[in-house]
Amino acid sequence: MGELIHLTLKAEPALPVEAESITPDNLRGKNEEKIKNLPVWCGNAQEKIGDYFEVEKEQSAGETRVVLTGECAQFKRIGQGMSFGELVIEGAAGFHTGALMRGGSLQIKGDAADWLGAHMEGGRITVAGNAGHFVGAAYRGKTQGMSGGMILIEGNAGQMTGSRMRRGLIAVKGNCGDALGFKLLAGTIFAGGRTGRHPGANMLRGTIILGEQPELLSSFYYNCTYQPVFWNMLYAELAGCGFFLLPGGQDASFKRYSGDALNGGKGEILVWQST
Amino acid sequence: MGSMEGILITVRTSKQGAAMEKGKFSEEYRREIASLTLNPDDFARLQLGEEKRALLKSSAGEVEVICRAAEGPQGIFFLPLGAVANELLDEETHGTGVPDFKGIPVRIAAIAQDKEENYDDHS
Amino acid sequence: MTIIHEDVVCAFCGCLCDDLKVEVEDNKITKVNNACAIGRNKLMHAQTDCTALKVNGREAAWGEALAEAAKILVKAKSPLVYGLSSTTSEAVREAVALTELIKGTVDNPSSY
Amino acid sequence: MRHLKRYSALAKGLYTPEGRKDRKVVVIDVRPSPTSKNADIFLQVTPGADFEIVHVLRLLIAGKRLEGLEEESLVGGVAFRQWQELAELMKACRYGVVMFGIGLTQSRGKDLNAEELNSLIIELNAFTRFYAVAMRGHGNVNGSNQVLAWQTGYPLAVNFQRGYPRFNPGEFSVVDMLRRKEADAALIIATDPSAHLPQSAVNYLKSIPTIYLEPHENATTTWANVVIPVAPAGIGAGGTFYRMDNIPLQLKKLVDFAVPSDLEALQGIKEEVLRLKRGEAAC
Amino acid sequence: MRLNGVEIENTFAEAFGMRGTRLTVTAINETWAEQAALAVTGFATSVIGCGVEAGIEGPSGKTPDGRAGMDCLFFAASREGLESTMLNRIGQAVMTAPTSACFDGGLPEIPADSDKISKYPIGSKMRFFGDGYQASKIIGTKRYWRIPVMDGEFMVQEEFTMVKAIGGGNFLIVADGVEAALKSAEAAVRKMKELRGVILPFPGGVVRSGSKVGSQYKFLTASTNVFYCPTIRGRVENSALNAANNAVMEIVIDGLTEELIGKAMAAGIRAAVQVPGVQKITAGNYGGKLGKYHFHLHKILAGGGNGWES
Amino acid sequence: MLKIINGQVYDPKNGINGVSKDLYIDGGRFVQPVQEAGETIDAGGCIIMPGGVDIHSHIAGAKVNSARIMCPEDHYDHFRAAADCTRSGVGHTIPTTFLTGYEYAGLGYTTVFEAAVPPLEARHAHEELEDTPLVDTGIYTLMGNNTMIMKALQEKDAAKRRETLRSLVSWLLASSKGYAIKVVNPGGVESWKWSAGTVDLDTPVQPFGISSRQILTALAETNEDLKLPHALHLHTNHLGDPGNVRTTLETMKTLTGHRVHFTHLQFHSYGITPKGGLKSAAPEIAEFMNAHPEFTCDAGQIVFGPVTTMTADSPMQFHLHETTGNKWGSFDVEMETGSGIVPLRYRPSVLFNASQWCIGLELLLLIKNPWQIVLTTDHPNAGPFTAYPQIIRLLMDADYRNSVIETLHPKVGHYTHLKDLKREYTLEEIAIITRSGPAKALGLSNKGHLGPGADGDLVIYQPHKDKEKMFASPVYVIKDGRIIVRDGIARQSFGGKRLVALPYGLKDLADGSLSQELAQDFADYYSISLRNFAVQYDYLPRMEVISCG
Repeated sequence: MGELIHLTLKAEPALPVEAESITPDNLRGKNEEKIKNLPVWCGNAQEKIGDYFEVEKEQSAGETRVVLTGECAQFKRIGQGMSFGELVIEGAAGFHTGALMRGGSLQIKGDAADWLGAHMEGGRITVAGNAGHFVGAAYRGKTQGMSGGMILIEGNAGQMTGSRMRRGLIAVKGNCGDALGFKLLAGTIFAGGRTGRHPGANMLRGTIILGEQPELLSSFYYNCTYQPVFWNMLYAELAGCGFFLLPGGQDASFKRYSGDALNGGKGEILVWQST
Repeated sequence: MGSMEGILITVRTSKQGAAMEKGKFSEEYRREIASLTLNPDDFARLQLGEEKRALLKSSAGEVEVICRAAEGPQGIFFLPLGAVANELLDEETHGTGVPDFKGIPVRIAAIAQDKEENYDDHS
Repeated sequence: MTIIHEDVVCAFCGCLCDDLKVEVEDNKITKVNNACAIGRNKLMHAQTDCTALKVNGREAAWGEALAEAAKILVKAKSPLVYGLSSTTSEAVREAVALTELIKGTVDNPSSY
Repeated sequence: MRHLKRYSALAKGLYTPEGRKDRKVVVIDVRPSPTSKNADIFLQVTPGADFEIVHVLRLLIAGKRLEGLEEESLVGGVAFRQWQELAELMKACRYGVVMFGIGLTQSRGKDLNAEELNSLIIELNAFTRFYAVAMRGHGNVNGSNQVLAWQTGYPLAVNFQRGYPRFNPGEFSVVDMLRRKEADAALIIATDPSAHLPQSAVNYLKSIPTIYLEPHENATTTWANVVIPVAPAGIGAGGTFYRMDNIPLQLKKLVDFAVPSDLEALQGIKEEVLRLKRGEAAC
Repeated sequence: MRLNGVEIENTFAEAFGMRGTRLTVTAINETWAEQAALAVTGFATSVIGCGVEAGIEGPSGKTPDGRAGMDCLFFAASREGLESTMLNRIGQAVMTAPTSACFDGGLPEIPADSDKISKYPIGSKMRFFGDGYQASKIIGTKRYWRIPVMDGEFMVQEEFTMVKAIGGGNFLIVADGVEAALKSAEAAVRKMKELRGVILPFPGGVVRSGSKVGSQYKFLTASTNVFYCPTIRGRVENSALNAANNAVMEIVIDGLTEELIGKAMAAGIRAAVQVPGVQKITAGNYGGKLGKYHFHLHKILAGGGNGWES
Repeated sequence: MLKIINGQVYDPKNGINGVSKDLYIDGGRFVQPVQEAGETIDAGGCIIMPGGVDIHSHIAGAKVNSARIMCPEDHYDHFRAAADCTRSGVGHTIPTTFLTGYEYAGLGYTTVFEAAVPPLEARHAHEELEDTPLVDTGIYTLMGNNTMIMKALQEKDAAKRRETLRSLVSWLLASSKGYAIKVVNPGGVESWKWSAGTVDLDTPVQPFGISSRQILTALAETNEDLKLPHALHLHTNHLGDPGNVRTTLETMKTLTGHRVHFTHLQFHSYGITPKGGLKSAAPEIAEFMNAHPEFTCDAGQIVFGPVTTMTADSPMQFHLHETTGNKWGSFDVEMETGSGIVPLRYRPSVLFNASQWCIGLELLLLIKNPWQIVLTTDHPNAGPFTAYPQIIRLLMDADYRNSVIETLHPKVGHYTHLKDLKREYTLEEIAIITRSGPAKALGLSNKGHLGPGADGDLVIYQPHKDKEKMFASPVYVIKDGRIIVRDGIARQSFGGKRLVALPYGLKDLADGSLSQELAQDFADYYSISLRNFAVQYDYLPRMEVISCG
């Protein structure tokens, strides 16, 4: 027997609110009163979920499902560390949403701010709008960012998308900012649109797939144009999630570059060839 | 009256620093932070009036500057960091904390004579 | 009476040239040697253009300013303490202690 | 401004008795300057290419092939051949120092440009001794970093809202806090925001209660809610400053000011805050 | 009992535990997928001489890479045996085939939490052929290895699934002559091939050299099944044939589960008895001493039209 | 006036070994029993020891702070919020200053020495120590690669040379407000600045052609001439290199008869296998130490887990960066020394690390006289000081020790001897290696014991079978007669004393000066003015000057 928990935003707060208490893990099995009393932080004041949200709960089939209604751009850290269940944010989401996430599904119907899915370990995040900077990246000083799971973004993403990622998949249908996949350790990043400066700089391993030809650093060596078999699989995998990559689908050809030569050159950048 | 597009770089100048220490309301400081340095060819192309005043516009705002020519690359303009340059800066830091202080796309246009007069009226 | 300070450290920039010679006459800096133009100006003009103690635009007393400052900071949920690029580390230490006390955010111009 | 004479290009050292003659000076800048005119080599680059330039130098130092570059290809507006020469020069020198200014971190690429430069310096040390020094503008901005680091663990952008230090430039840094309107009061010490920050950030500051500790009249003193005049450090108040290379020096008070030092003003505010908090606790 | 007038002997087929696995071999088109499948399943009739028994199940429904593919099943006597033979076969017969890729075909027939299922490494061992240029890629939850080859990349899954399966299900068709016996066997094979999860490892699905345990030669552990050889019927004591029986064909079945083998045998027998000239259906066993699995012909046929539904 | 009654007292210096004894503190010091009433703590059933003394730790100054800036990842998951009387802090291996003070106090340590400070950056170290509460502190002044010292050593006339060194070292100590002479890889750091490779004892080092052996013998002699309270504090050449036992023993032979403290000796007790691998040479080193009571040492015991290595030994740090690929910071302190920083992690499954771990414990178990060896982790190089209780358990409990050996790389037994050692430390011996011994080695007559006149620092422990638990959470920690920790929580926070040595021959700390020739060198080659060099008294508001002689 599962639960369906509705959190309805009363009014957008003027200052950001840190709400890492909002995860299916944490709300499961609690009654409305208990949920309302869970702590959130607004600036230096410890407050409660109930100060910002109406809480309604009903029994349902399936896993725990938490639905937030309202523009939550001022709410940081929602879904941080969640490990199961479903968390749906009907509007925008603030910083660090889904950071350190370990499992389950997190859906954002609006835009997501910076550090979406930072250090994520598992599960799936989908964003209907745009995402900010440092999607799936590593916090400063840490050498490994996202280490598993999947982040799917319908819109654009900012700078340093997937930087220092260790494992997992980030797919952005739109454009990405500078330093996409900076110091990528492994894993897969897809960007369908334009990308900013020096994608893949200092990458060690892993794959960056681009829909448009970028200007590459001279530490990326052109190899050949071909149809990688794994692309078909990736395409099918994401199509299975309702996320369709480039037109032309599975039959796409790519230019393959190896790099970054400064870090062993084991990584690859694949650039889609439209014809 | 000429106009052109270019890249703005905000800088710190020793003259600005010295003037600043005399007071930020001093004429010297106020004039220095509104002084745009540009390449002599660009300078000529702008066909500036006697006061050498021009309007500088970025996506964030627009300001009046006083132009002076100096050796340097074409299409790149230099303006000391201060209250004038600040009007042209966007707050976006791309998550780094640092706004784009350098390399801002701008459009510069010489200020027409009548506008200069208006300016004088106001000041 | 003239006092000559030798090996004065210039506080203007990160070079901290420490060989300045500063002459002070009746508590007024009258001469600066060895400094660069900015450093010299900083010292020569340090005692001019001083600002007044003001609360909401009008001149006020020290105690009133402190009370108003404290009131603002205690009331704030997200106070920002910022600057600290041209003051002593002793003052920075105190600023951090204050920030901790009011549970605020502290930053300096090196973030941009 | 006395950097060249006292510390770098011209200074005579134990191992460089001839000063300038014993050194090779290379200037990389977007336009000529008095410094570049006195350099042995001046490379006039196009703005915003810092990362690519350093990356190319790293590849050259590492002896890697550079895709698509020939002698006359331009990298950052300068012929590749010249970068090759520079790389050789750096590798062959006995002791090298890169002095970089905020131009590096305020241009496109920002902190990554500095990270890339660090990588270059580290890699050069496989061949010779090489260091990088960040040229710090304000007198004690390094001291501010140092104190924050030993008290909070982080040099800047530190948030205490949860009772302990947290760090995240881009989130807790001043421009971002103001841009996203995340501060509801400000205390500004020894810095003029009106001279440094984007105008819209200044405009937001104007909309929240602001306390300002500053010796001199400036644009900010005209609007701050509380203006506390203070004695300028190193002139009217003594204390410690950290040079850009981490050498701390004690500054002496030279003249008396009728106003307190920053330290005293902050102590005063802290006492008052404590009194208010105790009052709160008593209620 | 009798089926279509043919006697079904009241006996059982004796089968053994084996390890089974399924590959999905894909390529740019059906031709090359089939070429790869033929090669990888080639010369794999009996564990006795080949180390593995294999067969092509047929075209894959949906392949991981969306290309044309063939599913193949392999059965070996032990975990180690299967692992080493698969490594050899995929390396020599799939990787070498133009445009091919090789995936774990999965075992949907077995509940995922069954303790009969285990994983074994393939890609993680084959990757070394890439001489340091290999790369892995995780898609979904699975890891694949990409080995550079002359036409692009050979992609092979890191781990494959194996199951404790069954080999040696069988039945024998006793007929009045070679023609009837073969026709009958062909009919059975056609029917049985419609089923997934089982293979008939012998040529065309039929074996004419049935064997028995032991030999009069010390160096041989198995020898021809003298009891069913018509040409020496007169000389062999206890021959299983009578004077009217002139030819026997055997169909051997390996399958992922007992149920699948039973089903396949029933379907095969029902088809076999339709051919005129078939005199008897029987099965091979060793008195129940050697194999763990016993498929009683009457029992598997008793389930009505479909055989194994009882 | 504070009275602690009924405790079982371990005060090795005064020959008290587990005897029930009442203690009296007045005016911050232990006093003779008195009648007058005051606060009384009943320590019945508990064990009492003097406050701990850390003889070698890196807790303050330029390189520690640079490491804090370099490694924010060290801090994120280790934090402490501000409380009524305590400041907040972060950091695991490189905690912030306040946290450093609270954590030391929490373990019952009341005195800590920062082990490597270049004179030019001494002001920084003192500023940080001002923010390190609840512990008395001091700094060691780096001299082993100082250009002026090397120049002074060029003097051919032995008497003149000796005199120049006396005044130069006095001046360096007094200027930096240091407590002891610290030598790190003598000559090696300067050599590295020239990209000239590693140095052995007799390698002439640029620019003056002076060798490590010359630097060492001269400074050991000067140390005695100045009657400094502590021995020459020495980090020998070739730290961390397999086979360095040759250099260490040669250094020991060279300095035989002098008072020398060999620091983090574990890193210097390495034999070498025919293939160039690491094996333990702890028995040889221990044998030498056992025969030379004039030497003391500290362990530098490895702790598995993350560490941040930092040392003035810049060449060694560069080597570490090259072998690990971890991030690296390096600093050149003009005219004086250098330093380097590399974060890393010691793993029990790595043979080299496992052997290092064994070698440290072997030294602790093979050096017979506990007064000659001090428990340290060379914090944060070999491990954080917060691991001291764990190491105490390893020393006191052989079964536990053997159970940990089982978890190490299986081949560690081929290269080390630890599993053959049966010795278990007694509580008295622990008291010696953690407080009384270091206090004695440091020449601190008011520290490390509970006799009348000693500083009123003591720790009350609840006995526990698990010695790690016992030493990790004292019931009371008392400093200067004030209860600073009760049940693991800091009850008050105040600054400790700064311990400074006044070299023999100086009237006061301002008395020293440079010779005219060296003053000219200073003016020519230092980037600051001589007048701005010496650390002003403002930085040591609670200074305690230890006079020598």
